[in-house]
Amino acid sequence: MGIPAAKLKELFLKMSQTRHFEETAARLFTEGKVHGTAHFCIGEEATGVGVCSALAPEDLIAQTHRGHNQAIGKGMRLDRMMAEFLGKETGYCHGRGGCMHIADSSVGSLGANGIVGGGIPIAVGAAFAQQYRKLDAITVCFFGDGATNEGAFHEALNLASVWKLPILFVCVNNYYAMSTPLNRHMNISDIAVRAQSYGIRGKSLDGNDVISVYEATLEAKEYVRREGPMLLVLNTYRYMGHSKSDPQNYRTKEEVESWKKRDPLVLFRDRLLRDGICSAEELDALDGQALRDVAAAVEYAESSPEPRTDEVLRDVLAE
Amino acid sequence: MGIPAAKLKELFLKMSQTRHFEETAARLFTEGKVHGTAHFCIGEEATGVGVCSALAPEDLIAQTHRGHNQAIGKGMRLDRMMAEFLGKETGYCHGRGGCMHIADSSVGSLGANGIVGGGIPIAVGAAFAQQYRKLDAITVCFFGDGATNEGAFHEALNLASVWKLPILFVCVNNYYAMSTPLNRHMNISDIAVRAQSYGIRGKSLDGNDVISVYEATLEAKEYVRREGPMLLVLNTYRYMGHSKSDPQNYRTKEEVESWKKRDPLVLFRDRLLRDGICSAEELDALDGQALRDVAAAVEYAESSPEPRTDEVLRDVLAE
Amino acid sequence: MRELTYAEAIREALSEEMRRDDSVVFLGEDIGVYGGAFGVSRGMLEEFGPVRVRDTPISETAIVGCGVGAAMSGLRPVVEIMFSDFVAVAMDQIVNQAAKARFQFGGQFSVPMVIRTPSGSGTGAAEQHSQSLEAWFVHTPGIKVVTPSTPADAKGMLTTAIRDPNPVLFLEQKLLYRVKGEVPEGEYTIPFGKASVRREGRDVAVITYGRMVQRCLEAADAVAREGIEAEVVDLRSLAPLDRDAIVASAKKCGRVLIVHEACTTGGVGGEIAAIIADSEAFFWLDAPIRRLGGLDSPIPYNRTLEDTVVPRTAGIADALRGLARKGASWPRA
Amino acid sequence: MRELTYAEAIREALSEEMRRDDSVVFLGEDIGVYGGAFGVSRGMLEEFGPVRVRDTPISETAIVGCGVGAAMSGLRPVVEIMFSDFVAVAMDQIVNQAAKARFQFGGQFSVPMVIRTPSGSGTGAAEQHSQSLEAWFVHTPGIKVVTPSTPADAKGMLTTAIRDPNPVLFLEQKLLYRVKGEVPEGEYTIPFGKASVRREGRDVAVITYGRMVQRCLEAADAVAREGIEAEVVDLRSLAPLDRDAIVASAKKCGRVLIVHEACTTGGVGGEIAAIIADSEAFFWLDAPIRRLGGLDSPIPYNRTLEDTVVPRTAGIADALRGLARKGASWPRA
Ligand SMILES: Cc1ncc(C[n+]2csc(CCOP(=O)(O)OP(=O)(O)O)c2C)c(N)n1
Ligand SMILES: Cc1ncc(C[n+]2csc(CCOP(=O)(O)OP(=O)(O)O)c2C)c(N)n1
Ligand SMILES: [Mg+2]
Ligand SMILES: [Mg+2]
Repeated sequence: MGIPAAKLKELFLKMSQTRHFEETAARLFTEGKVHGTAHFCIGEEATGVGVCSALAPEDLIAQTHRGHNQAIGKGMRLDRMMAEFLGKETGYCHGRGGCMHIADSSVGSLGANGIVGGGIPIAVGAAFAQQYRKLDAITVCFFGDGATNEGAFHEALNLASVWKLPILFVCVNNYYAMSTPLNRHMNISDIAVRAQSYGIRGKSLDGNDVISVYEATLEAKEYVRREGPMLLVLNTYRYMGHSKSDPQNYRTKEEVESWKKRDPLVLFRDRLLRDGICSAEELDALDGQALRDVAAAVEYAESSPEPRTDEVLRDVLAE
Repeated sequence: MGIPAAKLKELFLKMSQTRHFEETAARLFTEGKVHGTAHFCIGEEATGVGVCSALAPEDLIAQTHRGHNQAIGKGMRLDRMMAEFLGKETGYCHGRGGCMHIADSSVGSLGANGIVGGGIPIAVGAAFAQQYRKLDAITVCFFGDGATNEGAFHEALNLASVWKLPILFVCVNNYYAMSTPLNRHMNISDIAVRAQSYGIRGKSLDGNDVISVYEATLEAKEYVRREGPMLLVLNTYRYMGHSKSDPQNYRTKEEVESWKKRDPLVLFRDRLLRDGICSAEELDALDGQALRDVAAAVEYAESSPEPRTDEVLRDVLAE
Repeated sequence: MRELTYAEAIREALSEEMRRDDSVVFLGEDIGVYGGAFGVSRGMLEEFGPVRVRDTPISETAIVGCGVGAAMSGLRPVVEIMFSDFVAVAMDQIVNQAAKARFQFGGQFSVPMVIRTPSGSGTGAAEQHSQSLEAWFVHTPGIKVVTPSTPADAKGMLTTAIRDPNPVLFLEQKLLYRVKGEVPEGEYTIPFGKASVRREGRDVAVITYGRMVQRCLEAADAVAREGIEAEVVDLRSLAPLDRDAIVASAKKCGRVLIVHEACTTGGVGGEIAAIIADSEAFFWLDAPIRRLGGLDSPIPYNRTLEDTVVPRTAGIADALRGLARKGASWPRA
Repeated sequence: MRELTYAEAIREALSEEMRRDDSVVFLGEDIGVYGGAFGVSRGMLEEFGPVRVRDTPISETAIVGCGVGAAMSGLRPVVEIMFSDFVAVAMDQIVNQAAKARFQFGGQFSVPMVIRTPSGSGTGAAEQHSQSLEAWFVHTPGIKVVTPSTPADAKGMLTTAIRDPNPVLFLEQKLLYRVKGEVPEGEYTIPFGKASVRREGRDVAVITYGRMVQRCLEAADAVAREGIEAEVVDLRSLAPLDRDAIVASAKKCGRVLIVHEACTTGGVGGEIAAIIADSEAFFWLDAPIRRLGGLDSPIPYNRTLEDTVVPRTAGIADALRGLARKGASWPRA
């Protein structure tokens, strides 16, 4: 493992931040402080954090509706994320988008999308601009297992392949599209097979192991820059319901529990301890910092002003 | 070759009818007798005729914009086809659809589609109805190489696979989507590879050899009935322009000529003579019959009445 | 009479039709064990089984297209699109296929398909999950468009929709799902193209539909205390549209307010205004025809902003007052 | 001044912008060696090369989506959709993505993308290749809609569209491609939202756009011989819409005829009628506001039927006569 210790700690911190951010957000829901919906990625932290931490600031990402890990991985600020979640003017989208549309152009996030698969062609366009401008940067496009059944996925991967664009397609496979298990929404078990339809490379790996995700991304990035698109499938699991109103009657508690035994944070913690990278105290300190960061974000968000109603039409059109 | 002689003659007759039908239609264009457009399949006769002649009357087909061979293969009447081409009331669609929307519910044609890929999900729906009704029949869905880049293709094949529907997907690969050659609209050379994304069987074959097309369809039909969807790719070539207004500046004359050396009608004629199934006289007689059939169709069409303008709204809605 | 919620009324209509006619099948994302994103089909998988209540992959084009093909083959599919915003993903199948199949094939096929989908804002689901898109389809020959505003209408009109030989876009009003109302037991149909006068009045004709009916009634009550008697006409279906009811009410009142949730510009309100302005009611108008639609804006996430962009009861009442005010009309004379 | 066809004028605008600004790229099906289905881009591949003039696979969703992403990343993509009917295939990318990206991300991105596409009937291409779908987009906040009716407008408005920081749907009038007209040399822009009075008159205001402008002018000439002076207002862009010009002309003439090719019901004509009926012009109206749009029908293949479903010069002239006839108004008084 040639990853510098500082990077490993960054990964751990971001994963902890993601977990605490979402646990806190879920609590705010229960407390009735949020109007709207949210999709939590608890259990999947290693995917977005692992991938995005391997990217350069100038690389771009297109996020999903379940993308707090992607956002935090790419370096978005917790306070402005939380403010957006609460619909505040200080939020990334000035309260217009909520967490389904979180974006931060300053760190290279093209935003999350509420239309399943809708962001994939857009990411292809961003990669096209990178190629056209002869930039060294790449675009990473996230989507779920369910999204690979949308026509947009197919068209976008084909176009990216024909034009040899510098884009890494990352499928976060949590084995469910809402209530529908993978084996009832497609007839293959390895989503990476779909790469073959476009003549591009496909690869599946354990999405709960942040180190392999990080390393695979580093490698994929070089590949994509040289050779064009690639499809990376990260197998993982979501612990919480699909969204706030999910009865979760489509899976068993045992299934959820069995995945929790391979919790990405616990796995990573054990590994860091085992390899002697961090002491338990150091990891606890990082976790404590994550908790404090989230608490500060909540405070920032709660004390932030509401958007002004007389400015509601502000960004319908650019001047 | 266990195909009965009568069936072989039927194949030859239908292929000749297709060729003469289109040559005549093209002439009517030049004579200014047609307002609109048409897409001719000359050079591809073996595909639609070979496939559809292997089907039972109760099997269904969904046609493409380039589907006169499919229509004639399935048993549509030349006279009503020609009348539709001329926009007459006696045409299959009473002059409402033209040849891009030709359909004949009485022989199991669900109609041609003007939207590339648009007919594929519809065919899946027809196969769903067959499965739901526990019918023995199957649905055959035609589309071109270019159409496999539409999202509709992807979604439809996946759905058909998940539901194990009795549908045979037939890709008529003529190596061009309008002016764009296959290798510039996808990054794979064998379209049958795309079957793997859906966990279904895929197979490519020479689409100019009507006997292999016919036999492959018979076999595929049994497979599809038992196992669910399959993708059959028929490699062929169109001689004429994409539509009436094609400058054909995207390919060389030599390329066209080289394909003409493997003309499906000539190949088949040679084979029938070589195998002693028919004499040259018999084949000439069949060809003569095809010519007369087309002439009669033109006469029928030309002497047919125009639709009445006061009935134009007749089929906007069913009562 | 017993009361049901709007969601229960829809479930009842669909279940009754499925019991009555086994050519009715039900397709959509997460409609089975999950019961649909809004719980409309809860329990239906248990009753009808997975062959007739079919979960689909996330493939709106294929879902609607499958409905079209099944309908052309004699089934009566009811297709659920999880949010009406996603009709955009299936637009080709709805507009170029379902709505045109009959016409372009010269009447050889009909497409008895219902697309059920929740429409409208108010849940904090933001830009891509909150639109009111009915105007697109009112402008599409070959498809009917229905917007029931009560549980009883939802039931009766869904039954009508399922039995109709044409494609029907059945726009469920998301914020009404939990609203209760009296609903007759057993099967019944409510015809399309027949508006319902929800409140009689003589001063201002309020032409509206869907979730705005309730707000218009509230506003009418508010201004009634000030002596303004508004008549509230609920269109119920937008295609066909009850031209006669619109014209009659406009003629009777001489002043017209049109209210809908969808963005004002290009909305169905324009069609209604145009019908009135080109009818004999024109000669009876005492004031300009007023439209009060949503602002020309996507629906924002923040609750207050979201509330700002659609007509509210107070705003409707104000518009009624403005219209009824004497002297507002005929400065020319 | 030299004359160009409408198609040539479009090519000239696009070429000039590509020369001026290398962030302008051009994507679409068969736009390269083929020159586009209507020959609009003939010769452009030769000048600009395959990096900037990009043939795409048949993937409308990906094409438009690629345009959105490229625009969000600072390019100025011009995307061609071969027939405007195919916007239905890319509807999600146009409506849910392009038109909403700026708003939903709080102004962080803009989407300076132009979607060029041929609109309308008249070529015998039938139901799925002949629609006039502008009304859908006029009802979509966040996107502009342009319908130039002359070569000079086509050039100037395409230049404006390419320089606009917002998505613009540029609806080319298929039947005008070969029509010639004077076109200034060199770059120039024509602002959106400014109608042009193509003919002055005082008896009837004819509000129209796109290909119908020509027919309205012909009809106006025909009735002029009978002493009816029609004013013909060409809206040029539909979003933004020149409200002032509409109201001024209606007020001046007191009688209004609205003409468009798109189906009447739910068309842009409703919006125009509603604007007039809710404006000060209302008080100056001497007759009901008449709309003459296409029949509420898909476009049939047969030439005579096809001609039947859209407004013709003779029909427009008849409507003008009907409107201008004395006694047509105010039976109430
Ligand atoms: C076009 C569209 N269809 C349906 C939905 C509703 N929806 C939101 S998320 C989701 C499941 C997505 O599954 P997947 O892609 O696997 O992502 P996950 O939620 O598992 O992270 C669905 C059906 C949507 N937002 N957009
Ligand atoms: C959605 C859509 N996009 C584009 C077109 C225009 N178009 C008609 S046929 C065609 C080429 C189709 O290629 P392919 O599928 O290979 O069929 P072929 O014409 O070669 O038989 C195109 C681009 C269309 N009709 N529909
Ligand atoms: Mg998933
Ligand atoms: Mg082809």
